Amino acid sequence: MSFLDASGMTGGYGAADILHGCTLKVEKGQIAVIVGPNGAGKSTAMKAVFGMLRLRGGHVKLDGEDITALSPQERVAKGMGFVPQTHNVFPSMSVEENLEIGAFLRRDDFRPTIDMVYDLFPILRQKRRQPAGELSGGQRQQVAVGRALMTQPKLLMLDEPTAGVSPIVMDELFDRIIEVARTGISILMVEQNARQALEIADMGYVLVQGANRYTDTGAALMADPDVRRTFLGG
Amino acid sequence: MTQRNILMFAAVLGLVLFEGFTGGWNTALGILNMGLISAVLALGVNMQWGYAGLFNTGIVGFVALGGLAPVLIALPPTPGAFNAGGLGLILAFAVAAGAVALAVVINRRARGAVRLLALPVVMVAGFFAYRALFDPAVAAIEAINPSAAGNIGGLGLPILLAWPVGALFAAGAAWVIGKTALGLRSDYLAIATLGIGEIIVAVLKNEDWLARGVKNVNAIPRPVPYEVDLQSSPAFVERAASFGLDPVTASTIAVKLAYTGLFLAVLLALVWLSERALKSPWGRMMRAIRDNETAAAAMGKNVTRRHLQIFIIGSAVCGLAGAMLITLDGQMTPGSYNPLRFTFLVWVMVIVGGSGNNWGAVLGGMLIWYLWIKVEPWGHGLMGLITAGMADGSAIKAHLLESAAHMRLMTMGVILLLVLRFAPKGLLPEK
Amino acid sequence: EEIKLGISLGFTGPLETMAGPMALGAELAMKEVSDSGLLLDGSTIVPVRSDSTCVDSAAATAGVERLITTEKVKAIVGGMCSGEATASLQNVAMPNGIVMISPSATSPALSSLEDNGLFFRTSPSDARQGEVMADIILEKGIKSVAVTYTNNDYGKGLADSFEAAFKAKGGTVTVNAAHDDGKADYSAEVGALAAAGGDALVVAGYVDQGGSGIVRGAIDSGAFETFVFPDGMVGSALVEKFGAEIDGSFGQNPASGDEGRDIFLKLAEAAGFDGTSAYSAEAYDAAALMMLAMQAAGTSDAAVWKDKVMDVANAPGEKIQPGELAKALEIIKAGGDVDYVGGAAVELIGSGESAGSFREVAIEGGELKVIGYR
Amino acid sequence: MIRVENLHKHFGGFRAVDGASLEIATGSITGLIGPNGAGKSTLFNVIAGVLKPTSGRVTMAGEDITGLAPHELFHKGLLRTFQIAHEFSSMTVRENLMMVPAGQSGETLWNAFFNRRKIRDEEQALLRKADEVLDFLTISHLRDERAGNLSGGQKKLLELGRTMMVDAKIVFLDEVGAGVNRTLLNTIGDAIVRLNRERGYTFCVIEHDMDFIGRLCDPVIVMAEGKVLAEGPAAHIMENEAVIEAYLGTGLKNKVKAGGAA
Amino acid sequence: MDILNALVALLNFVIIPASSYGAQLALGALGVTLIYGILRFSNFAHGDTMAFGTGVTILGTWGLQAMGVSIAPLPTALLALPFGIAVTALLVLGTDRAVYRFYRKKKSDPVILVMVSVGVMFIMNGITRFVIGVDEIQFDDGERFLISAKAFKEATGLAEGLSLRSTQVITVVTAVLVVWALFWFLNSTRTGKSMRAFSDNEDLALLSGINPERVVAVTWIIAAGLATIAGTLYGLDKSFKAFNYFQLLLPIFAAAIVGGLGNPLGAIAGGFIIAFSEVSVTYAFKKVAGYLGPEGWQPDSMLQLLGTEYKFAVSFAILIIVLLFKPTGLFKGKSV
Ligand SMILES: Nc1ncnc2c1ncn2[C@@H]1O[C@H](COP(=O)(O)OP(=O)(O)OP(=O)(O)O)[C@@H](O)[C@H]1O
Ligand SMILES: Nc1ncnc2c1ncn2[C@@H]1O[C@H](COP(=O)(O)OP(=O)(O)OP(=O)(O)O)[C@@H](O)[C@H]1O
Ligand SMILES: CC(C)C[C@H](N)C(=O)O
Ligand SMILES: [Mg+2]
Ligand SMILES: [Mg+2]
Repeated sequence: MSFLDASGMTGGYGAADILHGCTLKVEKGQIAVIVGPNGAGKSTAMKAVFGMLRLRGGHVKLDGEDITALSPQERVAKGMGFVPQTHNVFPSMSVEENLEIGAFLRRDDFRPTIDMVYDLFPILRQKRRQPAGELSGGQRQQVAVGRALMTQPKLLMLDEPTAGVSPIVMDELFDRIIEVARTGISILMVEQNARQALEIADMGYVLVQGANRYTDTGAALMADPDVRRTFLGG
Repeated sequence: MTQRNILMFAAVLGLVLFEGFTGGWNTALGILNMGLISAVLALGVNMQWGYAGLFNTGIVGFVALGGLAPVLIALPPTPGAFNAGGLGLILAFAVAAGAVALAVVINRRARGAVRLLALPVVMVAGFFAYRALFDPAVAAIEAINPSAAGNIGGLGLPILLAWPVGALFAAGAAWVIGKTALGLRSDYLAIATLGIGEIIVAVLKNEDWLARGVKNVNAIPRPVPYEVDLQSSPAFVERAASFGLDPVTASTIAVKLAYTGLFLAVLLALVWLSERALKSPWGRMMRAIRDNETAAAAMGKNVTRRHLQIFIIGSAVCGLAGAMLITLDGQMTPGSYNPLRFTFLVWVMVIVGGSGNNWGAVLGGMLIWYLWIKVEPWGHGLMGLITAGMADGSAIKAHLLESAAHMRLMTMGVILLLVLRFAPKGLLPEK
Repeated sequence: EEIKLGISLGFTGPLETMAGPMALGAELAMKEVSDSGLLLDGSTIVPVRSDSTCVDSAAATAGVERLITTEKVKAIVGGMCSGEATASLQNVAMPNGIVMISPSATSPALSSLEDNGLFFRTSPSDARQGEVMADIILEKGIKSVAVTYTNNDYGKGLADSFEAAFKAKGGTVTVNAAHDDGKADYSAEVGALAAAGGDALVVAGYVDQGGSGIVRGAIDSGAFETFVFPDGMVGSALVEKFGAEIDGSFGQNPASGDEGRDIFLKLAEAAGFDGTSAYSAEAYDAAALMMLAMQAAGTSDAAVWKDKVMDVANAPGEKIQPGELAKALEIIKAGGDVDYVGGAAVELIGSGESAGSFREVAIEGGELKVIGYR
Repeated sequence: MIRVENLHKHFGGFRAVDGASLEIATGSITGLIGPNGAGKSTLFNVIAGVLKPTSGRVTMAGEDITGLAPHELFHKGLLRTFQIAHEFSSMTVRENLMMVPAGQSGETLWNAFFNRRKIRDEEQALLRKADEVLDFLTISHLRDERAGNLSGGQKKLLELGRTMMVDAKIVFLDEVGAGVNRTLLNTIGDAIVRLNRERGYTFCVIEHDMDFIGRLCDPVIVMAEGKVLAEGPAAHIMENEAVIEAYLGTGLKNKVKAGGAA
Repeated sequence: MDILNALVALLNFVIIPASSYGAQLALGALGVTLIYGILRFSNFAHGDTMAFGTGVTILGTWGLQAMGVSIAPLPTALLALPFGIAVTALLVLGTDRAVYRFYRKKKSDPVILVMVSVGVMFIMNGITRFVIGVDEIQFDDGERFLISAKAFKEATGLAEGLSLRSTQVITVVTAVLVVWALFWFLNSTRTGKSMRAFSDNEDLALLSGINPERVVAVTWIIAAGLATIAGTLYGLDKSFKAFNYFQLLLPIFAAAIVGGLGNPLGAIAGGFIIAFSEVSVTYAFKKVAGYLGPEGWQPDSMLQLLGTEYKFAVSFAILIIVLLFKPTGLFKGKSV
C-alpha cells in the first residue's frame, strides 16, 4: 500500500475534463516526480490530490485512509503540505511571518525549523524583515518552499519548486529534498528541470493530456531515449 | 444582441407596459423617461469602469455640471447682470488662469530657491488679485433682483444646444481632474473623485451668481410644447378626441412621448457608438489596459492617455445625461445632487446590468430606476399585507405602518441582493 | 364617490421626523370629513401617501406622478420642501390640472411662481418671517447678531430676508453663514460664528438637523448664550434637547394665536400624535381647504374647485375651527359662506399663501412659553 | 545597441542595482545570469522604463532613453517579457496577441466608428499573424481560451508570443524558460536564433538554465549584488571561479553521488 | 497683546473639537480599514452598522436605567456597550453567512462586494429605523463636562471660555487604546497574523491550515465591536439619529483612505487630518488676531480662508493633495 495513492483521477475546472484517469502514487519516504509538456495537467493533478478540484472519478488515499471527500484544510491537518506553482507567498507579510504562517498548525517550538530554513536559504535570513512581495523571483520561490517545510508534513507536494532559482540554490534544494525524504517524508513534485529531478526521483511519472504516458523509476525514464527526446529536451 | 439580451429587454419593457396598463400611461412614460436618462448615465459610468476599470465615484459632480448647461444656455439673460459684473468675472478668471499657468511654468523651469520663493508669491498674489476682481463682480451680480434672479443669466439659446454643452462642461472638468488624479488606483481614485464631486456640488450650491445656488432656478425652457398650451389648442383637442382621449391626458402623454423620442434617439446613438468602439481594436486595447496596465504599457499602449480619454468621454456622457435631466425637470436644484442618488444608484445600475457590457448598462439603468420608483408603493403594500390581520389601533400595527416609508430603501436593498445573488456578474455579463 | 387625496411629504430623508405628524394632521382632517358623510352627497376621502424625500426632486416628481395618474387623486397635500414642491408642481400637477396645497414650502420664490391658480400654501412666505423676526430681536434690545442658516432655499431665503430687514431697521449682522444639514460635526461652523461674535445667534435651520448641532456646539463651547429660533427650530424637540440650557432664548413660528391651534392640539392628542410638531396644523388646514372648496364647487374636479379655495379660506363667512369641518360642509351645502380659520389661522393673500400670523415664543425655565402673537 | 552606464537603483537603503555598466551589442544574443536577487530583473525594469533609476544612464543606439515610459520604448523597438507572467487574463489568447502591434488604425475612436472596412482588413492580417505565432508555440488549440486559464508554462509561452507579433529591434526576455518544458524550450531557443539571424533582432536573455544559456548566448554577463561580476563567452564564464562560487555551484551530480541517494 | 485669551480661543474652538471629532472619525475608519484590509472591499454598510450597534446599546442603556444601574459619573451607555457589541456581532455574522459568503466563495470582484454592501446598507438602514425609529435620541446621562466654559471663565477670569466634555476625553482615549490594541493584535498574535495572511492570499492561507471561516468571523466580530464603540461614543457626544450615521460614512471613508486603507495607524492619522482640515482651514481668525493685535484693535474682516460652507470641500481638497503625493495614503495602504 503506497503512502499516497491517487488513482484514476478524472476531472477539470469547467465542463471539460483536464485529467483523464490520472494515477499518482508515492511510497513512504520516497520521491516521486511528475514531468510532462506544458498544459499536460500536472498542476491540475496536484490540485486534485490536494482537494482543490472536484473529481468526477477516482479516489485519493493517504496512508490507507480515503480522503477524497476532505477539504484542503482537513488535508493540511492530515499532514499534507503544498507549494503551488504561482501565488505561493504572502506578499505583504515579511519573510519571517511567511514562515511562521507555515507553522500555523504546529503547537511545538518551531524556531529550530526556521533556523533550518535560513540555513538552507541564507539569503532569506538577510531578508527576514522584508515583505515577501518585494523579493526577487527566485527569492520568493525560496520563501515558498521554506513555508512548506515549516509545516513539517508527512507528504510534501511541490509544484515546480526550482522554477527561477539559480543553479546553486537548485542543487541545495534537491539536496535538502533528499534529506527530507530520508526522514520518512514522502515527496511529490512537478519539475521542468526534469533531468536533475529524475536523478533524485524514486519514481517518475510522465503526464500527457491528463493521463499517465510513462511510469517508471526515475533512472529508467532517464534512460528511455523516447522520453528524453520528447519530454526532457534531449 | 443575443437571445438573453432580447429576453431581458423584453422583460423590462414588459414591466413598463404592465405599469402602463395597470397604473396609467403617464406613470409608465414617466418611469421610462427617467429610465432612459439613467441608461445614458449608466452607459457613461460603464465606459469608465467596464471598459477601463476606472473607479469614478464623482458622477454626481459631472451630472451637476451638465445640469448647469441648460441654465447658462437656455435661460434668458438677466438684464444688466453682464454689464454689472460680467467683465469683472472674465477678468478674474483670466487672472486666475494666468497665475496657475505661471505657477506651472515656474514649477517646471525654475529650480531651488527661486522656485521655493517664486511659487508661493505667484500663487498668493494671484489669489488676492483674483479675489479683488471676483468679489465685487459677484456682489454686483447678486445684487440684481436677488429673490428672482441675482445670477449671471443665460444666453437665451435653444435648450437642446445645452445637451452637447453640458457634455462639454463635464468633459472640461474631467480633463482637469484626469490630469491630476488619474495616477490613483481603485478605492483611492474612488474617494478622490468622490471628493471632487462634492466640491463641484458645493460650488454650485454656494456660488449664487452662477445659477442662483440653493435658491434654485425654475422654469427652464423646454424643447417640447407645454401641456397647458396643447390643452388650449383646438387642433390638439380635436386630435385627442379622435383617439378617444381627454385633452389633459392626451397632452401629458404627448409631451412625455416627445421626451421619450428625444431621449431614445440620444440613447440609441450612444449605444451604437459604444458598441462599435467596444467591438473594435480600440475596445480590445481598453480591455487590455483594464486587465493589466503594466503589460499594456510594455506593449506600447499609452495607458495614461487612454485613461484620460475614456475618463473624459465617460464624464461627458454623464454631463449629457445631467443636461437632459434638468431639461426634463425644468428646474435646477443644486441641493438635490446627493451622492447616494446620483453616484451610488448609478453604480448599482452598472453592476446589476453587467459591467463591461453596453446593453447591460442600459438594462441596469432602466430596471433599477423602475425599482427605485416602484419600491415605495411596494413597501407600503408589504406593510399593509403584514398588518392586515392585526387589530386596529394596536401599537405594533401603528408602529409597523409608521415604518412603512423605510421599507422603501429596505425593499431596494433586498431586491439588489436578490439580483446579485442570482446574477453575480450582472444580468448581462460581459462575456 | 370615493375621492382620493394625495399626501406628498418627505417620509424618508433629512426631514423624516417632521413628515409623520404632518401626514397624520392631513389625514385627521380627511377622516373627519369622511366620517361626517356630508361631502358631496356622502363621498368618502381616502388618503394616499407618497414619499417626496424632501431633497430628490426626481423621486418626488415620480411619486406625485403616480398619485395623479395611477391613484387618480384629486389634489395633493404637499410638497414639503420648497425645491421638491416646485418640481412636482411644475412637472406634474400643472400639466394635469391638479391642485397642490403645501403646508410647509415657505420659500419666497414660490410667491411669484406661475401656477395657473393651482398652488396654495397654508404657511407664510419667509419674506414675512424675516421682518417679524427682526422686529422681535430689536425689541429685546439686541442690536448685533450672527446668523447661521441651513443651506437650502428655505434657509437662504429666510436668512437673506432677515438680514435685509434687520439692517434696514438699524441692526448689524456680524456674519451670515450657511451650514449643511446632516453633517457629522459642526465645530467648524461654531468656531466661525464665535469668531464673528454678536449678542445672539439666529439659527435658521431645522431642529432635528444641523440647527441643533450648531446650538449644541455653541452652548458647549460657550460661544453664544442667547439664540433666536425661527420656524424650523421651534418645536417640542428643542426644549427636549436643550431645556434650561437655552433659557433666555426666543423665537417665532407661523402659528395662530387663536383658539384654533389649541383645538387642533387636542384633536391631535386624541388621535395619538404630536400636534405641536412643525407644520402639522398647516397640513390639517391644507387638507381641510381642499375638501371645503370641493363642497363649495359641488364637484371634485380640480379645474372647477381651484377657484373656490380662496373663497372658503377668507372672509366673509362663518369662522371654522379645527374639528368643525362637518359644520362647515353643512353651511356650504346650505348655500352659506365659510371663513376657514383652522389650526393655523388660515388667511390666504396674494396668489394664495398664508398671510402669516406668527407666534412669539421664549424659553423660560426649560419650557417653551408662548409670549404672544403678531 | 543598449549601453548601461553606472546604473544605480536603490530601494530605501537597499542597493538592488549598484553601479552596473554593461553593453548589449547590436545583433547579439546576450545572456544575463546571476544569483537570485542579483538585480537582473531590476536592471531590466529600469531599462524598460518600469522603474526610475536612482542614478545612471541608459542609451539605445546612442540616444538617451533613461526614464522613458514603457510605451515610448515599445515604439522605439524595445520589447520585454515579464518574469511573472502578465497576461491579459480576461481576454482570449488570440486577443492577447492581436492587441500588441502599435499604430493599429482601429485604435483611434474615429476609425472605430466610421472606418470599419480599413479595420477589417487590418484585423484579418493580424489574425493570420497571431495564428502563426500560436502554431509555433504549440498552443493553437487554446486560441479562444481565456488567457487567465492557461497553465503556468503556457502563460510564459504567451509572453514570448507577444514579442513575436511585431518587428522589434531588441527583446528582453526575463526567464522565459522557467516553467517551460525543456523540449519546447529547445524549440524556442531555435526560434530565438532564427529571429536573430534572419530578422536581425537583438536579444538579452535572463535565464537560470545553463544549457540554454550555453547553447544560445554570446556574450554572457554575470551580475552579483547589483554589479557586473564577469563578462565573456559562455564557455569562459562557466569556468570562472567567482561565478562558480556565487552562482553555479559545483554541480548536482557529485553531491548526489556523495549523498548516495537512490 | 493677550496671548492667553488667544490661546484659549484657539483651544476651545479648534484644537479640542477637532481632536475629538478626529478621534470619532478614526474609530469609524478603523472598522472600514479592517474590513478592507482583511476582506478586501469597502464596506458601505459600516455607517449603518454603527447606527445599529448604537441603537442596540441605547436599548441596553434604557434597560439598565430602568433597573437603576449606573456608573456615574460615567455614562451608563458604556456599561451597555458589551450588550450592543454582542448583538451587532450576531447581526453582522448573520449577514456574512447570508450574503457575503456567497461572493467570497465565488471570488467575486471587490466592486461586486461593494455593491452588495450597499444593498446590506439599505437593509440595515431599515432595520435600525424599524427598531428604534428615526427620532433623535439623547442618551448621555453621565457628567457632561470636565470643564465648562462658564466655570472656566469664572475660575480664570479670562474673557474666553474653555470647555472640555467628558465624552471628548473618553473618545480620544478610547481611540488611542483601540488603535494600539488592534495594531498589536494584527501584528503579534497568531490570530492576527492568520488574518493578515488570509487577506494577502486566501488560497495559500488555506494551504497553511488557516480556517478561513474563522478568520472572517473574527474580522466581523472585531468590526462589529469597533462600529458599536465608535457609534456609541459619537452618539454620546452628539446625539443618536439614524440618518446622521449614514452621513458620517463619507468623512469616515475619507479618513480611512487618506491614512492608507488596511492600516490602523493610517485610520487614526486620517481621522485627525480630515477633522483638523475641516475645522482649522475654515476657522475665522478674527478674534484670535484681535487678541494678538494691539489693545482694543479688531480686524475688519473675518480672516477666514474659506467659508464654512466649503468645509467639506476643503477636507476633500486636502485629501486629494495628500493622495497626489502619496497615492495609497500616508501609511502606504493596500489597494485591490
Ligand atoms: N520594491 C522593492 N523593494 C525593496 N527591495 C526590492 C524591491 N524589488 C526588488 N528588491 C530587492 O532587490 C534585489 C534584486 O531583485 P531582482 O528582482 O532584480 O533580482 P533578480 O536578479 O532578478 O533575481 P531572480 O533571479 O531571483 O529573479 C532583491 O534582493 C530584492 O529583494
Ligand atoms: N482555472 C482554469 N480554468 C480552466 N482551465 C484551466 C485552468 N487552469 C488550467 N486550465 C487548463 O488546464 C490545462 C492543464 O493545466 P495545468 O496547469 O494543470 O498544466 P501543467 O501541466 O501544470 O502545465 P505547466 O507545465 O505549464 O505548468 C491547460 O490546458 C489549461 O489551459
Ligand atoms: C418643513 C419645512 C421646514 C420646509 C421649509 N419651510 C422649506 O420650505 O423648505
Ligand atoms: Mg503547472
Ligand atoms: Mg528576476
